[in-house]
Amino acid sequence: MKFFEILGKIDRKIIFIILAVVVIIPLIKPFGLISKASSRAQSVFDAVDAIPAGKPLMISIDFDPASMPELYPMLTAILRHAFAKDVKVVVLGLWLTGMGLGEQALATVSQEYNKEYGKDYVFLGWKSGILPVVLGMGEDIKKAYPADNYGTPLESIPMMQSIKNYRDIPFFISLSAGSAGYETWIAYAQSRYGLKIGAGVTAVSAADAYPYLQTGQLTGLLGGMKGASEYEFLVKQKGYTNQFSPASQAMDAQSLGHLLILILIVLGNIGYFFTRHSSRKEQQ
Amino acid sequence: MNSAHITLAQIIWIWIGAFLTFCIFSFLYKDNPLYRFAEHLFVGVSVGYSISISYHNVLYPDLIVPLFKHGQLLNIIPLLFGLCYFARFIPQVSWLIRLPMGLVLGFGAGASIPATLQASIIKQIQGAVLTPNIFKHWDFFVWALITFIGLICVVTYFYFSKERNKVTKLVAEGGVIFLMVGFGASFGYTVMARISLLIGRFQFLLRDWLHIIK
Amino acid sequence: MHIFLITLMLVSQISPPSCVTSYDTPNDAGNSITIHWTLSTDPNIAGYKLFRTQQGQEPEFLSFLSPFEKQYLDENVKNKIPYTYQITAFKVVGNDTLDAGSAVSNIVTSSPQWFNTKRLNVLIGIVIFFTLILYFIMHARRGKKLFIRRIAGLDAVDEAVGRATEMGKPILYVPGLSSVSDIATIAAINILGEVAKKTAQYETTLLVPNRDPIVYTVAREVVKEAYTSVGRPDVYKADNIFFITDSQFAYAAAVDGIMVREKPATNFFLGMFWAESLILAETGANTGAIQIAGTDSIFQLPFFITACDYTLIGEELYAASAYLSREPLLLGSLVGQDYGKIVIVSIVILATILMMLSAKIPVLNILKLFNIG
Amino acid sequence: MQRTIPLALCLGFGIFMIIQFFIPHPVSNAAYDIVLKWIRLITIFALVLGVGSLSMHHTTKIRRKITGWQYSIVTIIGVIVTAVIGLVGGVGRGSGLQVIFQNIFIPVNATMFSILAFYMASAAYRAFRARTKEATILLIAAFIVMLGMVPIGSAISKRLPELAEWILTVPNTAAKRGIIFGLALGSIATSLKIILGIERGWLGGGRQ
Repeated sequence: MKFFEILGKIDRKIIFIILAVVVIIPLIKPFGLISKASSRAQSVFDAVDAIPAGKPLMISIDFDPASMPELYPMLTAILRHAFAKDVKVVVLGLWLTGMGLGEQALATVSQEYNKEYGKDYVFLGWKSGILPVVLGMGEDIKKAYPADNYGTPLESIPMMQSIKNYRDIPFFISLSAGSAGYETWIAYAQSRYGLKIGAGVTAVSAADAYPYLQTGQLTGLLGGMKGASEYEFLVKQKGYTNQFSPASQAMDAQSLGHLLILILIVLGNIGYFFTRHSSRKEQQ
Repeated sequence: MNSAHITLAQIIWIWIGAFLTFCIFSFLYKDNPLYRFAEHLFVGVSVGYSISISYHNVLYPDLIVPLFKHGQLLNIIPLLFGLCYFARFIPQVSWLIRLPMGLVLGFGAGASIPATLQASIIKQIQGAVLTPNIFKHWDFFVWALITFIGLICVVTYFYFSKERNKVTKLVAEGGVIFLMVGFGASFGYTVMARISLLIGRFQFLLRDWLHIIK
Repeated sequence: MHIFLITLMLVSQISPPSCVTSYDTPNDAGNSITIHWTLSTDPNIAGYKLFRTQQGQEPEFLSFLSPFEKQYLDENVKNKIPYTYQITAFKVVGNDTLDAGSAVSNIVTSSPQWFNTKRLNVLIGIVIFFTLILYFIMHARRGKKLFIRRIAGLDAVDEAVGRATEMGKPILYVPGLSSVSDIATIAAINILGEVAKKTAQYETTLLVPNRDPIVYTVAREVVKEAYTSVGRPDVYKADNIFFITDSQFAYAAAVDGIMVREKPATNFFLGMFWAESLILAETGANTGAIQIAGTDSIFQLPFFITACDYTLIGEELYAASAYLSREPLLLGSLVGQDYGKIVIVSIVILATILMMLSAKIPVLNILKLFNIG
Repeated sequence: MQRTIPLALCLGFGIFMIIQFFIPHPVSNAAYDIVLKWIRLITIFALVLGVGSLSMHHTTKIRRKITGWQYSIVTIIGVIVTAVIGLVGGVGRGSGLQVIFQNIFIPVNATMFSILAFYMASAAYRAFRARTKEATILLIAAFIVMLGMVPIGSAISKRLPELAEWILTVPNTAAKRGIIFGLALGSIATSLKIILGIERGWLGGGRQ
């Protein structure tokens, strides 16, 4: 009984330190648990794979650095997949503060595959108002985005000649950390213009996306860092890249972290039941 | 990253990033000046960043160029509405801000009604309806039936305009179970999210800053 | 000679595509015609060539198509002008290309439409839900009574206030971290008024820390009004309703500090919360307070449910606030939405029954018209 | 006039957007194109509100020397320096703005939310209790998902990931769909009230 009372008094800061240690050790000394791809990640991968030659994949950056560890690895893995398969890529975003991440990812990955701006990929950047952008591109992308992120008129970008609106986009992925995110694209771009949508979401909102999977409104789902590691796994398995894959590297630490939280909850509850039990006895 | 190509400037910047990371971590000890400094710096930088992106991505290419370089005079109308936002800071005419607000709110509300109905109600009803396909395999059937019953229970739980009788009480209690399992799933996933974010920062510190891991 | 004969046989075998039909593409803005055909029975054809003839002019080549395509969308037509289409199967034999043309299609003209029939179901939905919501709002505004059941959470609120009184300790009330434009904040303020009435009667201290300056002013008014309405303006202390900071985590840290110092008997966390919910609820649980939470943020609900003693889940928060405030607008739309739920569940059940029957009775495929199933 | 015109604009644009949804005719499309463009240009000015109130808040703090005014200087300098570098140097690859973004914005923003992992761990131990039947069910489901979703789960048992998957696709889908219906109806009701001017909190002066 005393044991649990002592346990109950453990300082917050000691738990902080334990968590830090549990997460850092497997990063330095990985023990190599294998992460397999779920059917939902496979669906996203297959949909990107099935994009016909010459047609573009569109990716929307609907997140900011606050969820970078979860969604940024998805962005780079998807870009690597597309570039390796010579799929053209159009990148844009609904979150202003995510634009720097798009820039960073495109700069890094396009170099790995020697891709040329304007011919193999385009970065449209950010526009105000969210709905006018999502709806407007269904009519004409060049009206919603008269110019790209760097101020070049879309009309003078070779790749954009054959892309008018969503009908020319066989697959679209929203990497989303909240609102505006994949739900915005489903509600406006899909219901009005029939855009085929896949999503990569933060783990926080992954469970909420399931109803959309069942109805087919979402074609595939990458949930959190685990989802990112699954995509990295698929891209590596096909030999598309041998670059650093941060999400896969993190999976051991992730596993241990979960285990720690679980143990803490169980310990806390055991203590809770014992103390509650004994205090009831005292009252009687 | 190939360490041979890292310039001195890059090293300094990485150290700044690491310093700011520790400033924020220091909040775990308690709220303190280092945390406050980093937080206030962040607020400032994010506003400055927004100003720059807004100007280069929207204001210049979509308003200034068409209006002043190509003389598309119709753009004056949205410009005037937009300028009304400044009225917020001029008490005599502060009501003018309601003009763009009314317009944007009305637009948003009008656009959202059919969209919500189609994406969140009609499509979800279609997903909820059981079809003869469920008889193809026993587990299809059982799971589909559970999902179907669960949905009805949950909706009953959130029904307020009648007193609960014995039946609806039972159904609503079933709804609570489904809700709790659903929230449990979110809970599990949220644990994952939080730990991922921490790992992300440790990866930065151990890899980019200290080069301990590859 | 033999080769020549075989070639001849092959040529004679090439069969043209048949049943070429064309029609104005429905539900669009015009300038578009859809063409359908039945594939050639010849398995060896290399593809199709599509021709369009504007009436009174020469046929015009449109496009090469793969041997498996059965449909083409011609978006380069003018409205109100009659066209016909013809499709030719072709294959390559030796150095020659052999063609077999279909019959000419029906005459077709393109035109824009004024109503998108595919969206009829959305229109019906809008009419139903608008009627329900407006009817009940009007109903409530005319002063007619609308019934909402008292949700169990409100008993927990009473109990929690009582406990604080018994213990002679303060009550902490956090009205969320969002602005007044959030429905959850409005609900939280409505409930705050009710809690304040009770604390006024029992002379219990009520602490309300705020993050939003406007919510702060509104909260102060509401509490003051509550104290006056029960005839105890003398017990009202303006300093107990205060503004802390608009920084999310600094606010959480400050409220944590209050909980540790003042050790409130009861904590209310009602309104809109973000990631800081965890920090607040944890400290509260540790100081041994009874905690009542309520939010419509589905991301924070799991934490509140496990760390608090009672949690108002999503719409329950609105229902509690409407029940207490009896405000027609809140009541009306809540009841209207309730009826909306009945409509949704009825459609789900009815459509399921019809779908099951339609497996046997094909007439019920009429359901497809409404895109159900 | 100060209330009627904004309400009329709200009503007009709201109804237009609803009706336009059903009309594919070019006339409606042309109007729709113009509306989209205008909204895009108008909303960019909403930034004025944020920047304006932020700088007013901090300059008042500095002028009146309210506690913590020194930090306000940091914010103001942050705004000015970043905005000048961004406006002059552009947003392109390798620009000064991008350097600031990568080395100041990212570390602070990402770290702020990563500290929640620590609070999660401490709350796991000290606050997440199976105090009721409901909380117990929630925690059990959470355990299964937590383990089933990471590699260690399949190392413990092959069944665990399947069970987690089942929870997500069956009971979770039912619960979340119920919530989606509620949210959707709520949002339709709110939108309708805004368009019709029944809900006019946005006009200022508190509610109604």
